Amino acid sequence: MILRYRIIRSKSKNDLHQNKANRVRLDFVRYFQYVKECIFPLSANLAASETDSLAAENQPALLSATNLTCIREERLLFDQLTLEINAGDIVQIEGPNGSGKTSLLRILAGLSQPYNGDVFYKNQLITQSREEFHQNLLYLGHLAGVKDEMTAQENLNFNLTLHGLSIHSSELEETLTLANLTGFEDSLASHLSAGQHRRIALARLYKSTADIWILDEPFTAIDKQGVNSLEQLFKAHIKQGGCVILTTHQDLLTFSPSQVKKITLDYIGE
Amino acid sequence: MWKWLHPYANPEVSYHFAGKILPWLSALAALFLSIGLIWALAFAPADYQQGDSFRIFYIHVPAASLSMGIYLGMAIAAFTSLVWQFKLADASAAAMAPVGATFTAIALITGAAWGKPMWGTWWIWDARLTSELILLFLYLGVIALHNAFEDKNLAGKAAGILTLVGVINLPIIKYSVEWWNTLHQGSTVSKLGKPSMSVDMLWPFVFCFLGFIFLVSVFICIRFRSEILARNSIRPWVRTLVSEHIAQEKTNAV
Amino acid sequence: MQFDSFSAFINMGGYGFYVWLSYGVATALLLILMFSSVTGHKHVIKNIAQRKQREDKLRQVREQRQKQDKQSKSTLSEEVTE
Amino acid sequence: MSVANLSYRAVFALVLKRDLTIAMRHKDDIINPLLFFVIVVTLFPLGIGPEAQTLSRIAPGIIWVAALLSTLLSLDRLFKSDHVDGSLEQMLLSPQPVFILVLAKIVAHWLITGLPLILIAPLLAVLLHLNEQSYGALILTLLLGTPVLSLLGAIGVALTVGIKKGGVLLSLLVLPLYIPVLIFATSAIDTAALGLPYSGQLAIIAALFFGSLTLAPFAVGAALKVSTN
Repeated sequence: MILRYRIIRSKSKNDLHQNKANRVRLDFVRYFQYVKECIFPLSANLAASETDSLAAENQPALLSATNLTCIREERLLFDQLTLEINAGDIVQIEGPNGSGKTSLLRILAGLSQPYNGDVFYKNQLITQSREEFHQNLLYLGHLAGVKDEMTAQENLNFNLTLHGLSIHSSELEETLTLANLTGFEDSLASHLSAGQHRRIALARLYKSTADIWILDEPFTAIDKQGVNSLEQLFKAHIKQGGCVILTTHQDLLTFSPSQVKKITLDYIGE
Repeated sequence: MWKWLHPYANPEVSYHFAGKILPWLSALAALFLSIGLIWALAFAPADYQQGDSFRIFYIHVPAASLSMGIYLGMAIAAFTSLVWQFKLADASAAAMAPVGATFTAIALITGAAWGKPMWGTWWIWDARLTSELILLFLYLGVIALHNAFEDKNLAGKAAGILTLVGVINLPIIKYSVEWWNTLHQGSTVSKLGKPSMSVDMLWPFVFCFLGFIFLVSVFICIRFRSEILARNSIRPWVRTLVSEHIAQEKTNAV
Repeated sequence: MQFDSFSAFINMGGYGFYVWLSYGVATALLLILMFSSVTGHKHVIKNIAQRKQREDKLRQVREQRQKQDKQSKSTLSEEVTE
Repeated sequence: MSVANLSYRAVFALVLKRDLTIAMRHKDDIINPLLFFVIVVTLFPLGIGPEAQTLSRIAPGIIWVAALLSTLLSLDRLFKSDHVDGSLEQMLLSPQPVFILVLAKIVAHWLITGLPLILIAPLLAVLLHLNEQSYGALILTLLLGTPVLSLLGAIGVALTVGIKKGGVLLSLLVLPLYIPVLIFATSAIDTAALGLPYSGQLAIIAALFFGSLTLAPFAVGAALKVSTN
């Protein structure tokens, strides 16, 4: 794992050097060829995933961004970032603290406006197709969006209904059971722990019909078992043609490294 | 239709353009103001009713109308920036706010100083003075909002929304204050009304007014330039400009 | 000239205090605005210069780190070939 | 489970119900501004003197200024807690129109703070010896005027919700915008005390109400997008 991480890092560093425009690109084909040459000269597994990603290119990318530039407090976080995320991708955004991971996720979700550049959902500007995009987007930020004054069940119900999913109370309880919140359905969120707070927010994932999941540090305060079941959930979501974009400081354990695409943000001002 | 505007939408071009017209504007402001003010103070005839106190008129009225005009300009800039995402408009709105606030303050203070000999009291809840006071509050709100945000772009957007809300409210406030004033003051007629001016009073007024307009443009140009620099601080052209500037200062110091 | 003498000019027909107060305050406020605008401009330039210095320093640190990374990478690839 | 496009009314009801539920579980948010209103009003007779004539002369002004201040005090909770725990982001990211969400929140705020104020105002009017003919005008102006306060105030809160010390700034932004309501409302009450018709002033307040009802939610939506940026 560490080995792979380093090589990808230096690869993207090379890119930074070669390309004055400083594109951190997600050029999957080139990326896989590089990895192939470096470590796995003959790997059937990789070849298969390569054709997968090639096939996906025929469809419009689920989420794409062109020339994103982000400035925060007069600091340039990234410049001319172009990326393309297809159905079936799981993308991990990494970089040191303050490198703009959260900013990138917020821009992709349409919460923040970039200084420059555009974000597209299926080749349509997200600002123009706001309603359709938001129907197909699930974003969970640092803050869970869980009200202390409401019970777990009320919170989940509100969050789902607001996003256009009507659900029966029996199903609500089922979902909360899936999220390992059995017995806490009717307790106020203020009485629950940080991890349980997070679980209430994450419970939405089990019922989500959105294609795009954007998750900012979803595993914070979640126990090992919870992380595992979340990863299973991601797998199922990807299989159904969705995509997951996330930041996390731990590596995804149940995914083989080749499945996870990485974007490294590590910009140094010119 | 807007193609001719395109080069000025570039911050670098506008920065240098503002720098180029700055000396001309300053010269014009100095010329018009010196002629206008000397004429107003020494040569214009005294008003037959108000005597020489009328000479306050030559700064009070330009300041008052400019304070409203600048707010309107700010609102137009805010509108263009919010609707067309025109970043330079933000910078110009930010440049205008303190200038407008200063002119509002001048209008208020000169109004009070004019009111004392006329009404016998420094402050009277006259409709015009009251709405000028509220205008000052609106300006201070915009400035405070600008300062409250760390990020200049966000500050510009937030202040832009507030400016637009303010500009919709301003006529309502003005109308309500006038209405309130007539209701409570009954027969007291505002004495700050414009008297019928003779020609030898009008000319110095015109000179003063034009001079103040040029002066306002000078202020806005200076502040606009610093706003552009602050908003584009990561751009290479700003970097080279700044390092040249610093180098020049060092040689000057030596 | 409306006034016979300089003292009459200062006196302004009895309204001298108010007239000169208005003109004085207006001039003072405009001077303050001018001062703040000009120093504001200089302040912005100084700030940018400072930030530039800080970023230069940061870049140096990063470049050093990158060099170290390269070294460790070459040792790593040796390990792989082994 | 089904994916359904909620009707605007359903979205409105959903958010309104949520905000009211939260308020009911946090009763001090309702009671504190109300207590503030009562205390400010009772301070005036202590400061000015108990003469009935003076008090009844200034009663409309006192009640209205106290109403402005207590609205201002309660405004902070309109978006602040939602911003702090991230549910504001989630609302902005929902496929529902921001206009409806914002309007529902403002209506909830008015029901929580404006309505109790109107209910308690006649009681305070008694303490201030308000002219008997003015009670109708007092209630009507409060009924039409306090929603305007909530609507205009929401713009200010939306602009300052992301700022750490937004409370003081809020009053600077919002109070000048409240002036027309204050002027017309107090004048309506004064006119009523003279036994004259005050429908003119009421019509103007109603115009302010409908104007801000249609325009303010848009401004609030835009401001929230800036604040959550």
